Amino acid sequence: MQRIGVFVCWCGSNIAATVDVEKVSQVLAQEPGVVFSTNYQYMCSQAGQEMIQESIHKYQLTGVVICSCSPRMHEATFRKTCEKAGLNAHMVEIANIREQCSWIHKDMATGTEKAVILGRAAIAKVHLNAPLTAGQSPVKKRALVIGGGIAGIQTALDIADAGFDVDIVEKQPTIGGKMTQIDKTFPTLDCAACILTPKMVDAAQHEKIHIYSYAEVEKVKGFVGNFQVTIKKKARYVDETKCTGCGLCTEKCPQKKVPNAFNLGLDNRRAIYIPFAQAVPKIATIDADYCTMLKSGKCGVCSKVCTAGAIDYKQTDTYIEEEYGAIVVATGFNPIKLDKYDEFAYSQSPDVVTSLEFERLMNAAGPTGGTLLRPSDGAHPHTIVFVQCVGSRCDDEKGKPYCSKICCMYTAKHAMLCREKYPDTDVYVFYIDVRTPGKNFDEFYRRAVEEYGVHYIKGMVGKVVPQDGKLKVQASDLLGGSQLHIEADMVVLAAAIEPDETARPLATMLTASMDTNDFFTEAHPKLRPVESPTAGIFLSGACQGPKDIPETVAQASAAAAKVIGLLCKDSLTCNPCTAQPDELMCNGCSSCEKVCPYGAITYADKEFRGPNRTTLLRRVAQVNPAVCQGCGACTVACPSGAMDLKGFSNQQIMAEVDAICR
Amino acid sequence: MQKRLKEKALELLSNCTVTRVLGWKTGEFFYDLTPAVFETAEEVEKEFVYSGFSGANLSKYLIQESRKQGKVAVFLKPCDSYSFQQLLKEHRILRENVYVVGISCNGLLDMEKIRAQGCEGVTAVTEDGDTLTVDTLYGTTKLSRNDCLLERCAVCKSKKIVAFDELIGEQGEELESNRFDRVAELEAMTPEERFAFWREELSRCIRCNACRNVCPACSCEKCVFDNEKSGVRNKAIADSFEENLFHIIRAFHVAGRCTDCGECSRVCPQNIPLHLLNRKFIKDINEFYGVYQAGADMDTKSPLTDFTLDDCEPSIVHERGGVQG
Amino acid sequence: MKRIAVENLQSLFAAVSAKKQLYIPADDSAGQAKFTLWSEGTVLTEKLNTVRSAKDLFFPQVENLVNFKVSSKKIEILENRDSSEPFVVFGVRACDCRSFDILDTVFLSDPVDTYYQSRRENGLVITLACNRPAETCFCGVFGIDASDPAGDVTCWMDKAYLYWRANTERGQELTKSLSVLEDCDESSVDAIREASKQILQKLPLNDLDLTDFRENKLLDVFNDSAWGELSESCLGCGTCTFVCPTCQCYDVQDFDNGREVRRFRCWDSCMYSDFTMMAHGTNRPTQKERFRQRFMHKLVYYPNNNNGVFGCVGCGRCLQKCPIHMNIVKVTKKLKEGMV
Amino acid sequence: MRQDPLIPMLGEVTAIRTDTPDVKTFRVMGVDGEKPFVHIPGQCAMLSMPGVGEALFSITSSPTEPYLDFSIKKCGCVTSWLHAMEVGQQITIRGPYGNGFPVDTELAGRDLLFIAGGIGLAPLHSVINYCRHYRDRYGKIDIVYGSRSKDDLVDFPEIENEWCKEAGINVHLTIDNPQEGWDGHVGFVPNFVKELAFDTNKTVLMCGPPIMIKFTLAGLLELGFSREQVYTTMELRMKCALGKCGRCNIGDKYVCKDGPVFRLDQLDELPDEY
Amino acid sequence: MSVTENFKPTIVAFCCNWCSYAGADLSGTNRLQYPANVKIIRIPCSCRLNPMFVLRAFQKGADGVILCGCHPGDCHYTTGNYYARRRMTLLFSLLDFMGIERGRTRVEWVSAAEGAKFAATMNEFTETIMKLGPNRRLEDLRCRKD
Repeated sequence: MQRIGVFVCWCGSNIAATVDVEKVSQVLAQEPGVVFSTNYQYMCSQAGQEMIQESIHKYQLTGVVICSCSPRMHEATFRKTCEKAGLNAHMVEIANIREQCSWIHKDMATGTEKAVILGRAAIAKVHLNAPLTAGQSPVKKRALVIGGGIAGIQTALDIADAGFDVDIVEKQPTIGGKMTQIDKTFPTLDCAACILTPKMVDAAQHEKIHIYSYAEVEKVKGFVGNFQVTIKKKARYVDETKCTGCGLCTEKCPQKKVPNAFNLGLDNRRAIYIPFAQAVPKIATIDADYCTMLKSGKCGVCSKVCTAGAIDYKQTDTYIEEEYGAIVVATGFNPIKLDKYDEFAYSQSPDVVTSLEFERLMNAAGPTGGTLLRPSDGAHPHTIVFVQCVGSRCDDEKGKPYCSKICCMYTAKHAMLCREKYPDTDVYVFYIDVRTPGKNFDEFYRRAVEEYGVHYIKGMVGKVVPQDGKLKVQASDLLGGSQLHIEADMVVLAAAIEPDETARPLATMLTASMDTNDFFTEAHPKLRPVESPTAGIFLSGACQGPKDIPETVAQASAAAAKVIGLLCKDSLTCNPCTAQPDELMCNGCSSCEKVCPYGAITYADKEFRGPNRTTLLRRVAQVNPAVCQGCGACTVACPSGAMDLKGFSNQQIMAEVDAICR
Repeated sequence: MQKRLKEKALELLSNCTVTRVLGWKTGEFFYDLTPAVFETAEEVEKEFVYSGFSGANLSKYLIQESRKQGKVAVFLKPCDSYSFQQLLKEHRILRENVYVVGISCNGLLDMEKIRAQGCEGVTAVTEDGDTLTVDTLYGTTKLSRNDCLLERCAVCKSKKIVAFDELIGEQGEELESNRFDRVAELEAMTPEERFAFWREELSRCIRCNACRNVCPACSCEKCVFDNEKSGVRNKAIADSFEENLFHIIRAFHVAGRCTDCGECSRVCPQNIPLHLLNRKFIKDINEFYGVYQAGADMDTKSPLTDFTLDDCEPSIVHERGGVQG
Repeated sequence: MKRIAVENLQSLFAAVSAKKQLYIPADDSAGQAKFTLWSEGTVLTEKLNTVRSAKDLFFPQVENLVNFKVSSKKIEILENRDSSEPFVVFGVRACDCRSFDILDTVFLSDPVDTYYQSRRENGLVITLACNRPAETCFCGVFGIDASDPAGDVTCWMDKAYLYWRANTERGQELTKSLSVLEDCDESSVDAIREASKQILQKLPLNDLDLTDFRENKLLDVFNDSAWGELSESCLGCGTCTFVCPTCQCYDVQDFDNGREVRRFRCWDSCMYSDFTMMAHGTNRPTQKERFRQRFMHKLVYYPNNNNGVFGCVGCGRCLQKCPIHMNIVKVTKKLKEGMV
Repeated sequence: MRQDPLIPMLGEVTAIRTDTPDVKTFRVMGVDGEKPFVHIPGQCAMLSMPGVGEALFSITSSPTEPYLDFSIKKCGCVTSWLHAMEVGQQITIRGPYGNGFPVDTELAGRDLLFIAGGIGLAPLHSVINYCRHYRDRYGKIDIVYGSRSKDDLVDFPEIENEWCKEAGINVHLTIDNPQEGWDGHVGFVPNFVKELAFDTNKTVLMCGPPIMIKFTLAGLLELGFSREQVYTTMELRMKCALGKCGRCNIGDKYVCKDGPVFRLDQLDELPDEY
Repeated sequence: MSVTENFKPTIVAFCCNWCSYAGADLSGTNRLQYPANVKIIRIPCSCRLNPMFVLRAFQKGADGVILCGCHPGDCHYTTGNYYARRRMTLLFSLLDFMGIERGRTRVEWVSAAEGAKFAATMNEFTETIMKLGPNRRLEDLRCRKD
């Protein structure tokens, strides 16, 4: 029989307002095994924790039940507290009487009754708790960064600077990501390439960083400290070790009609290409969808012109297996597709462009060489209408429910740049709200309005109709209370951003959770924003939620700091709540082995004592506690109940059931 | 058949292929055969019997027998061979210590069914094609053989012997079986009717554990219901709930592993149609996850240790229609 | 002696039932006979005997003993005895009727089991002579006359009449209160008995002779080498023990519903692997020892303690129901082979 | 209501003494403060905690004492529970059960040799103190008691301070292995008994682990004792303790009713199934 | 369907630690109400739910049992909920086959972000159980609170 102490927390008035904490501690004092029961204002406070520790000594407690907030909040805190007082951390159970009781019930009687029942369940469980000690597992001192945008680069650089090996896996032929496509950056208006490309070069030259460009993560096994990752290097038909990046092939290639993805299809490139001049690595890649040699076996021009002999039409996808201690997800974002937004005539007129396309049209390295020209006729636009929140903050199926966060600022930037470069243009911005929380952001926006004379109109654009080379924009001015009709030369749509499409399958591989919008979920929204709930998986940049460059870089460095913290350790404390087979009951049937997602279960032939001094050789399951993550799939697959889960044993769960149903 | 089996047993013993033969042993009457291990030719000559009453599935005995010294020969009927292979798949039988003689089968007889047709004090049964001549203390009756088959034989799913070293008789085929008809009939009832049906059936349970102990899938080293530590040990039928619990959990534990050998129903002293619970699982598995026959091969994953990304949701049970009870 | 026309049986049952609860063997949904609480429409089975023996009515499979309420350090003992009311059981066969004598020696010997005792006192046994015994019957081996069973009342039946003879005071009392019965001559059943005896003599197991078991030493029987072979295919289920009219081993268990602890007793089987399990093991580790215990008990231990009376009544249930058809007849015959 | 023998009475644990790391001695009184019942040395009682289980234990205290003591070794479910409880806990008790030692008949006037190993002292303890109480009814008393170590000797203070000091009682203690602070005999009980070479006119009461009994008995026979002179007590799985539940039989004898005390010549006639 | 007056159902909700337990916490954080009849038991993963626990809950007096886990594909342990899905589908189907009311058992996938869904599910489930009334078909009479 355990000697159990019960500690009921008021959580200020968070619990005490709807739960009679005094009564709860009194009633629970009557439960079998409870030798001490009390309540206190803030159990998690220094004083509260000391009270628990003193009680452990004074009453020789063997088990502790804390009725407080969610165990997701303070379980670790209280476990540490008790451990310091000499009690095993796993002799502590939390009854969640805040999130799952006081906060959802308004009536004191109801709340109190439920709190008592939850407390009883915790007491019933503690009765069956056993001290658990965690094992240790080694940490592979190498990190993987998935995604080579600014987030990935920054994370990789920071980790590498701390002295750890980092691999970057980038699906494009070059690292750099979205930022390479951007012209200027808000609110400083410095050139994106000027600040990004040096970092790309740093990454490429860093002795601790290895870049797998044009590559994807194929398979992930293992767990924190010990991930085994298979990386697929897609065939680029160019030998990376030989290509000098001279670019001759990209000039000589006869296949000229390939939409240039880097410029979002606003112009064409060759079938063999280097995405842009500062690409890292600067290696040509053959676009297999367009290369006539690969498609029909006729051509071979690039091969002929390449003096380095780097062209290899027979190249195939190759697979690399590597072990990592930590994985950083930096898969970034994309603007949403606008094919569902017919009202803005995006697919009808080339002069209706997305902001990112507009970015390319303004960029000196873009299709127009930096001169703003209408895509339809190359004419200089005089009236430009910017539409905000296209697909953001949307209730319907077409768009996204969230705010894309960066559009207000880049639209202000675009509007400002237009007016600066081409003062003769009329610039209208239709917005729902202008959101500018950020250092120097609001000032930036006000400059656009006040200094640059951008027409900011609170209202919605209802329709854009291409007519006679113009775009007729119908809109409402909510403040003016009028309908507006504007004849525009260009319409720029601030498309919502969404996570990259590779994120979802990647999340499945990593067993990292995602929200309904496919953004990766952080371990805690406030306190652990750069970690995934899955140990060893970290989040960097827009894959976790919309963010601008400074935020992205900040998060990237934060993620790096977390990774460094992990890789600094020689070994990790394993999850002590692992599966454990009772060999005497094990049938050796392999059911558990088949459902284990970690391959933690193996079999051994062992000798057992049979009746009448005989020995029996039997096949029995063995669990590797360093690999077992404690999901419990095996415990249910096991027909004889030989497999049980420490910390969540059959008996413990049933005791909770019994206590609740009592 | 009896003669061929006996000869085979003698041959295997005399040429030292095996040291023991697992078969059926003669009883007091013509029908009360007991599974037995024969070690000598003399025993085989004297006591080995194969007849329409050799219903007992011998595969489960191999868990113990295959771990003893020397090789053991076993006679397996088609449905027994499924149980055997399933046990092999679960590493319960050491294959190298077993010599399997597969025997073709044309259905086995059920003494309970013969008695139920009004035959009291039965002293002999002679088979003549489709007719059975039943001699009793009170006279002689003729019965149709089909009416006296074990339930599992009346709805035979397969005449194929899936694992063997040697065959006696013809290899058979998997059959189109109407074994799910009764399950479907129950499914078509209202929940109230189904509840009443099972209450009536299970209330007869005396928790003798015969179903469990005969079941080749219930071969746990220690059953959860016998295990004090499991927290669900239950020995008595102290409440109707415990009857339900025992049979639900037993069916669940063998789901995906039960080959539908029908032994549970054959041995139930209270004639509870326990096979219906297992068959319900098999029918559901077939419908939800694709046709699966436990023991049919060595490789296919059992449906409960497998999944697909687009498996149906549990709510399918609610959605399948029918009136809510 | 009394009688009643077979077509009026229901009115007899109704009349008995009006006074006390009445159990008669009736068919269950699986078509097997079972002692069933009679109510309008319950029909007497055609089957020779019930699957579960009549012991159920006196020693039910599960019964509540007592409740406890436990709170911190205090325990309260609460009455939770299943009430026992007067009842009549009709249609008990000679074998089952004899089994009561055997159960009595166990339960009514000091210290008396009051649960059993009150049911015995409350239960009035009406036996029914066997007309069509089965091939598995061997009650004759134990000196039981199936054509003239004991009980408070003995009945015989032919196609036309049920004949009724009160044997005890209680039986007579009941008889007096039943106006549906009409008087008849004692000799009315002679023909039935004679026909029945003819069959009984022909039963294939009649020749079973158990005298060797009385003459051989306990240890010799115990150490017989045949036990291993006999028990090798035993499944270790409890079918034989649960259908047996004389098996009376029980277990006492506690059930905690969270508010109180209910102590109940239930049948147990010496065939079960955990029957004698203790913290450090069991003294009957394999099925051989458990199997041997059951038959030694019936054939040697019980007779040793009870003037040579065997703990078997030859009802034949285990012969019919054992999943692997191992039974007391096979055991005795095999053991006799090794006896001198 | 007729009180059934299966229905226990309430008792309260009034004292708990820790004897060894895994043995505690519990004093059980009726809730009225009286001794629950009178017993014969060697008899047992069923102790139970509702919901945990019921188990049979030898009564350690002498009938001459106004209380019931039970020395209990922690080994299973019920015993673990008992070991975890505190003074003031109510439990249930029923008994006394079994035949007990024939203290007033066959043992009367005899020289007695008690041989105990480990927790096996528990049933003999009752007899020893009974004999001490009626000292004039018995001849010489020798006690051989052994355990794994000094710390495993049950109730060592009483042995040391009372038994050892009493005239006419010879206590021979031994432990399995040498230990600091132990100047007594070291070695196993069977050898010790042989070394002590007792007169064969004694009646032997023996209790301990089966292996000890087996070898000690061999030694005694070697010394010239006959099996009729040796008594031992048995322990098997029990549920009812009334000779009805059918569990604890050795052959045709029920340990709970016909035992637990058997003379060795009686045991010889029973199957070796214990 | 008759509703017993003053029927206070007991509902046991097994929630996986990673998604649904967090979802339940979120509904608390957002002060979304659901009936106090619902008591949550935390399990590491939906695949930890042994059918035995479901039956145990009914035995001891639960009127409804619901399992909440991560959405398929989001399992913290990759595959746990897929196994849970099959197991529960088959278990529920068998219970239905035995005439136990379908509404008494349910599986719902609730992510850590779906506090609102958690509360809504519990409200709905409690309502269903209220309509079904006390569990009488899978109860243990010895546990009935009368």
